[in-house]
Amino acid sequence: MDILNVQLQDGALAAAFFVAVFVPALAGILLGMFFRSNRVANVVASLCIVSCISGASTYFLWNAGIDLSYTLPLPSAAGQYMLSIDQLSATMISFSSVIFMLIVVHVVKSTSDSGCKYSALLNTLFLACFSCMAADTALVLLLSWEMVTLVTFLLSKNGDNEKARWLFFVIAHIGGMMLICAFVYISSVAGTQILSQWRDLGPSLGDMTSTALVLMIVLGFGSKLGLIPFHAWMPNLYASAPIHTTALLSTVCSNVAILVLMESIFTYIGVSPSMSWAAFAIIALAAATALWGAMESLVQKEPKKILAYSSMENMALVVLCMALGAVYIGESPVMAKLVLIAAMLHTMNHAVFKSLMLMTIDTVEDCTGEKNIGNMGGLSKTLPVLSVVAIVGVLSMAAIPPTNGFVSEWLMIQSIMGADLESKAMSLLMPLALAAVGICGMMMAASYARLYGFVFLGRPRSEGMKKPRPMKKGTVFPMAVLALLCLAMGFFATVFMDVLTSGIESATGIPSGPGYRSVMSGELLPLLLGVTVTAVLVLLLWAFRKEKRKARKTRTWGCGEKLDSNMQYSSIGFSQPLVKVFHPFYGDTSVVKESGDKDNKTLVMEFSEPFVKYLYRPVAAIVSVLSERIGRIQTGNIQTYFGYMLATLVVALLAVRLL
Amino acid sequence: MDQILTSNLIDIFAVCMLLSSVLAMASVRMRPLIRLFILQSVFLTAFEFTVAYSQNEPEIYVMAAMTFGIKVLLIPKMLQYIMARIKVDDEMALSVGIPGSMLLSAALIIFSYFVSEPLIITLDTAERNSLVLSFSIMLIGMLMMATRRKAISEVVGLLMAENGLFLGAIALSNGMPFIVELGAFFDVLIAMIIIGIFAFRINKSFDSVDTTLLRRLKEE
Amino acid sequence: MNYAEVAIMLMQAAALILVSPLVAGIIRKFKALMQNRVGASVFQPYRDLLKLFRKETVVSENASFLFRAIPLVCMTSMVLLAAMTPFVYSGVAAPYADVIAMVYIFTMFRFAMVLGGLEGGSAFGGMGSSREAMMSVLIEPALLISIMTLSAMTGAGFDITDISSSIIGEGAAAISPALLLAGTSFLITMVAENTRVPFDNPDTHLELTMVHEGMLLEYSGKGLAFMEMASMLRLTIFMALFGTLFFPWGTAVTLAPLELATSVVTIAIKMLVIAFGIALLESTIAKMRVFRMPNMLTASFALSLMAMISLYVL
Amino acid sequence: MIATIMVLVPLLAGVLCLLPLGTKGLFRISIAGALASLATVVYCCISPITGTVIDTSIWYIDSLSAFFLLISGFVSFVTLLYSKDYLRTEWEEGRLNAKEMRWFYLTMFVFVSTILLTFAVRSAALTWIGIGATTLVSAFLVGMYKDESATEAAWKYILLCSVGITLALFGIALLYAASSGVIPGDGSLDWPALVANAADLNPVFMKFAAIFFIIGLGTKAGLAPLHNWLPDAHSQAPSPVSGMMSGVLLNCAMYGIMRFYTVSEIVNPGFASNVLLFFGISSLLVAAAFILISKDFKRMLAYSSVENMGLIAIGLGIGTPLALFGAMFQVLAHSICKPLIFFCAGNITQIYKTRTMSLIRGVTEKMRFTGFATVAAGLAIAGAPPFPLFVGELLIISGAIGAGMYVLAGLLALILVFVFAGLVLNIFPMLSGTTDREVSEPVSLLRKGSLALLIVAALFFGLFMPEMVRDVFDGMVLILSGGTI
Repeated sequence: MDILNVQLQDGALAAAFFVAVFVPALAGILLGMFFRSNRVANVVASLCIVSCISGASTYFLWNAGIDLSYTLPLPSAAGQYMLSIDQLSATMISFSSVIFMLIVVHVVKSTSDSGCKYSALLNTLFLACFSCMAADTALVLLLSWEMVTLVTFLLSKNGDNEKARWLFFVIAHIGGMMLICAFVYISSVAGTQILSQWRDLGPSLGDMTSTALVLMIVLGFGSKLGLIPFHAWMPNLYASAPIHTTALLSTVCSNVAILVLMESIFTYIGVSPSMSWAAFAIIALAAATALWGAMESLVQKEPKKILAYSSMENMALVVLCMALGAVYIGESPVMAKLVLIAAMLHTMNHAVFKSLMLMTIDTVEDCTGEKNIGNMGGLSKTLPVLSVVAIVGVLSMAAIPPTNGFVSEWLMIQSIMGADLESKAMSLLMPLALAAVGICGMMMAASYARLYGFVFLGRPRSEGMKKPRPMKKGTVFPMAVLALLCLAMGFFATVFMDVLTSGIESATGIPSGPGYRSVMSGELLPLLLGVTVTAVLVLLLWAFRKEKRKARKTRTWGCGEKLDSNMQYSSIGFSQPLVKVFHPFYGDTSVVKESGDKDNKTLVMEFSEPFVKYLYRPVAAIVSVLSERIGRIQTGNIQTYFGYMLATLVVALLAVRLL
Repeated sequence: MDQILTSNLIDIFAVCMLLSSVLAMASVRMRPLIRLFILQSVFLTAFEFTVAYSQNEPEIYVMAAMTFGIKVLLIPKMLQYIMARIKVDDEMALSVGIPGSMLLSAALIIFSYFVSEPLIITLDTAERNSLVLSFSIMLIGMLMMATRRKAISEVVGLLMAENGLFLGAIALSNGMPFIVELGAFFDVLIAMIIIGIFAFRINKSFDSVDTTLLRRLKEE
Repeated sequence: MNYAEVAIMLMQAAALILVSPLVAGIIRKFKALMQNRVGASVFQPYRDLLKLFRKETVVSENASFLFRAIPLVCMTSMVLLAAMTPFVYSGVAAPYADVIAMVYIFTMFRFAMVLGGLEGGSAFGGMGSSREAMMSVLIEPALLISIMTLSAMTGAGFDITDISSSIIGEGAAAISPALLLAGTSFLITMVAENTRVPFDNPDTHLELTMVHEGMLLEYSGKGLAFMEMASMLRLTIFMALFGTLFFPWGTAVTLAPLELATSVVTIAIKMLVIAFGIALLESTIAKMRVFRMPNMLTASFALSLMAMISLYVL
Repeated sequence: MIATIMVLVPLLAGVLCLLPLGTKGLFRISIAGALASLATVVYCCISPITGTVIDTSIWYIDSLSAFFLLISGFVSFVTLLYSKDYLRTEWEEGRLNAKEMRWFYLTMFVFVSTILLTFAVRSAALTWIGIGATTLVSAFLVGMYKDESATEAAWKYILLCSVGITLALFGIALLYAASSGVIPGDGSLDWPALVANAADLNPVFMKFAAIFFIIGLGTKAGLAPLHNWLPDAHSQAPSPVSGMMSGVLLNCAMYGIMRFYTVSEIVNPGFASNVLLFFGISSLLVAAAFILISKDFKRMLAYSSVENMGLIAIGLGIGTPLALFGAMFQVLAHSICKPLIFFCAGNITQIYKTRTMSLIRGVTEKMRFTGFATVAAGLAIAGAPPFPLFVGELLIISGAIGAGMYVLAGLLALILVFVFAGLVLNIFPMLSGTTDREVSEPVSLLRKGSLALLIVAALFFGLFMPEMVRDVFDGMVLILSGGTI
């Protein structure tokens, strides 16, 4: 590597890298805007893949010791355009670029008529995410964060889903406004706009304000990650938006949000013991979000909505770990480092298995035309390849040992329990956090079992399921790669943990002690566990392989009855016991619907989304009543307008005279 | 005529102007309204004439002549021509009854005394106490626009407010620089012409000049 | 990772696998005696398993590729767990001593069973899986927290060997409220996890009551044998865990032959006592209604949570 | 001398329009006139923008007035480009006859010249006369369509603004009274002279002058409780006119307030800014409410102009250099984005023949380019990132935070979110969905060119601010805070 440094001056290589990232995407955008044919759409998408590949090489370039920073000569009205990449953002950038690339490959392969506009917007989204992660001035961070929201809004156009898109855009903008106020305040106190110069501004900001700022930043990013008050947009948008937008939104955009959230809390503001009550508040909020997400995902009728609530739950767990990190950093920094590693690793794992599952569900809907999980089922016989890929995704989501989901959940529990804190109140936190993670983990496992069981197993419940269209050739490739990635990250998790450890050490300033290994109490390495599980499985398979007679195929046992398709258990039936257990939270009502002739009635369980009912609707009602009342001042009669002018003049003169 | 007489005359003319605008508020018909406006403009000209004489400022003479020419002769002629063409009925629709507008005018006069009190202390021109009167004439003019429903009465309200303004300008600093006065006059004149044109249009499309009919543009 | 310990670990795994059908037989024998009937011989489970191994596998037409994999996955997870549980000798080879991994392997077993239930597409399998999912949401956290209480109590991190050896080391002082609460919660979880009487009747095939049996309904031949063996093994592992973690006195801490002998005797007595307890429970209490179960399970979850909180509060 | 040419060229073009040429000749003259006036404005403003002030007889052009002149020149040029095809369609569909079109171009060119006059003159009185003249001329433009609602809108526009102008005149009388003792001769109302020896003007007079001046010109600038004429005038006027009015006419009144603000801040600091803050916040509140409930497309855009003027008033009200920079950038951003959205609205309402938003659906499907332009324009006025209004709002909020007014910054952020939600809620449903009307895209290249030109300008200023432009803004902030270059 040193030959490289000698010949090419550092700056030139960095500039070459940034050109490799930005130029193909920009070319793609221009092409996409002016042409409309499908061929051009593929060209634009491949340009996007080129910039994703150069994005993926970020970590290796960083490792080679090249200082990746660049300042655009042309400044903007509100500051400079500066990019610089440190180790943690390099890891996240290259990882997210790989995920982005796989999703774009799926776009090219699956949708035939996606059109140039869509691919052009994909390029813009990649650039926005890249510059958000690599931002070095508050302006670039805020601008690219809002651009990510804007492009996701434009990308989510699918038929007439205006309401869902609007709700997403407004909530994300509320979050954006919070971030603007927070970062503008910090840059006014820090005196400089350059983010890399912001180091532990907590003391200079003062205790109260730094806590308030941390809360604002968490809620600002929370609007995109789906923390409790802001999660109302997720299920509708996930269900109605095109699948690749949802995949990008839940994976790449969440990676961006988590990375910048981590850097803002731990690097820019720095955590001080005075922030403990704020950390408690965030832990409570994250735990509530995780529990709510887990509970809601059990009763959803559309697979995409199940995945929406699962994203919400996973991201809530990550925010929970970060808040725990903030609590631990005071007493046991080593354990705080492990919690943060667990959080970042879980974000990366979540990106992998969520995009895999979203692609699978999209292929299911594409091939069978069915949207409701109630009439799905039996796909494993008709689409075996898809169900193999799906089972890997489901296993890693449900945190079953050999896969990557297990590794990050295992790390999380270790770090939650590991810290030895003096103050009793704080250590009370650990059992509660453990209980939350435990319950959410198991509920999500039940929900994923329901998802897989009622989509792939059992008998087909509708015509579309019996004879699905064959999968488009080539769409399996990105899914297979993601499945392998799930398993690889399960087996070789230590590689990723090493990279993340040094990244977090540099970002959070925790003294760089020995690697993560000393931090983890047990020596059980994920690799060892994975290998043992597979070894025992293969051993058993081999030991009992010889079959005396060929297996006989018969009908499923139905006590002699000939079972037809709707004598199976239904998906809502599966979660009905759990709904009965958690009834007070669900607020579910069972409604008897008469359809057509008198005698056949159907019992339908309806779930009210309490946040929408008790929070969003009253706010909307108040706003419309208020604006109705203000609306009355425009009466249309010119006399009243003169009256307003006279009144204003009189009031103003009075004010001058008295003040 | 020595100093005391001129200052008394100035105050008398200013008070008469206020009186005429209060009477205008009390009038019920359109024709007397215009006659009162002419009366007020005459008093304004006389006021300017005496000020010009006492301060022997040549410019104010020209201003007096122009006020007389435009405000006493030309604009009333125009208003009557419009009234004749539109054949508007003489009834003046009041949205606030006579007693109500009287009370409001009195309140406005007291209010302008209270408000302009700091101004008067610092003023040094002879006609400073007519500043209060100019304030009240302006406010009453605006009150008329706010409470009368007929388009013509609104225009007259505006003109009376402008008379108050010119009175104020002279009271403040013996009149503004000449080109400003000139500009103001022309501005008033053109405004009247354009308002007249649009009054014709309103009458043609609504076949009445009652502005309450102009109610279509509002937030449903 | 010294090889003596690995050898001991494999021997213990083999011992556990061989002993588990015997334990099941003994429980059935106790129940028979309590209901004053003679009952099948203690070794009857062995004969059943051998018979199943020889029988022909019948596969439903809706079954997918998972049908063959699930029995194997269940058996693998239980064999792995058998290796990781201290049975006679409390030391488990270093890398495999992780407690949290054990809990997650339990989840792996249960996840496979639930998917297996949904496989055939029959109402019984669906009902079994749905009830199993409901129960697992409440059992799993209780199990996790009770074991975590031990690791927090002894401060030994997540290494199972350290936990049992430090409790043995503390002797009588270890009997603290935390240990008692965690122990009771663990017992309730054991009975619930292995679907014994108050939660589900293992001996009957009456459709409405089956939770565990419902999921096995579709399997036959070698698959059914694996799953039956895995369930029996699970019960024995739970007993071994209780014996060596919550009531560890008597388990061998070093590899001295005398200690190993005494620990064999003590673990045998402990398992007999637990077996008798289960048999007593099954013949005296009737099966609980399905929707009364959550109260019992939340009680166990609350117990384990209080156990851990008591550690910090007292 | 060059300034007089600048003002006279549009007048000349207006007169030329009266020649009895056919409509083709009329259009050709209008484009030529637009080019000529743009060229003269640019030529005249080159030197003052870089700092050397033009200080001849009645003209006084420093970087602040040059900035406004350039904006008005550019916007009127684009408007004239756009209105060529707009009028041709109106003429073909019989809503305007040839005579009215000729009359339209005459009043438009006179309108442009009065605006240029207002920015370029030295004395406050002449600025007042210029503003009065723009009102009278634009009244005809508002009342162009002879139907009832256009007449009503023009009637209200004239009357309310004449009252405003009268109050402003009294403000000038008070200003003159305050400055006549201090500054001898007839230069006593010149802005530079006023700023030079503002210190010893009489503070009591200046307070009253501020009240009358800000209320008078506030009516013209559309600041709340006095804004009632604005939605009617902008919704009834033809779209090029409403684009021109909200893009440039409101700037005239704001320019008058800014000049007065500079003088008043020196005499009694903090008084005028508090008044402006009050008006700014009330405009934001009123505009946010109306945007949420309005059903008519152009009325909603008019209320968004009220909101932007409120923001500029708040920027002035805060008073710190950063806030002033934010206010001036907001002026530039608003003057580019507002005409853009009005022209898109013009295309849509002209083709769909309705202004009610709920009846308009499927714009991107039927009119591809206008759909794309409306997406860009909608995002621009809502304040979404790549466009300048986002940066303007960012600067004003940071100005508020920098000046320690955290409650104000919080309030601003909250109201801007509601405005954002209202605009997106109303505009984007129109673009998606399908419609069964047989609607076709206006094909004229000039119309598309003008829209594209505005989008490129908006994107450029949204993302970049070259050093040279930054110096212009710094010069203006210096002028506004009382210094002279």
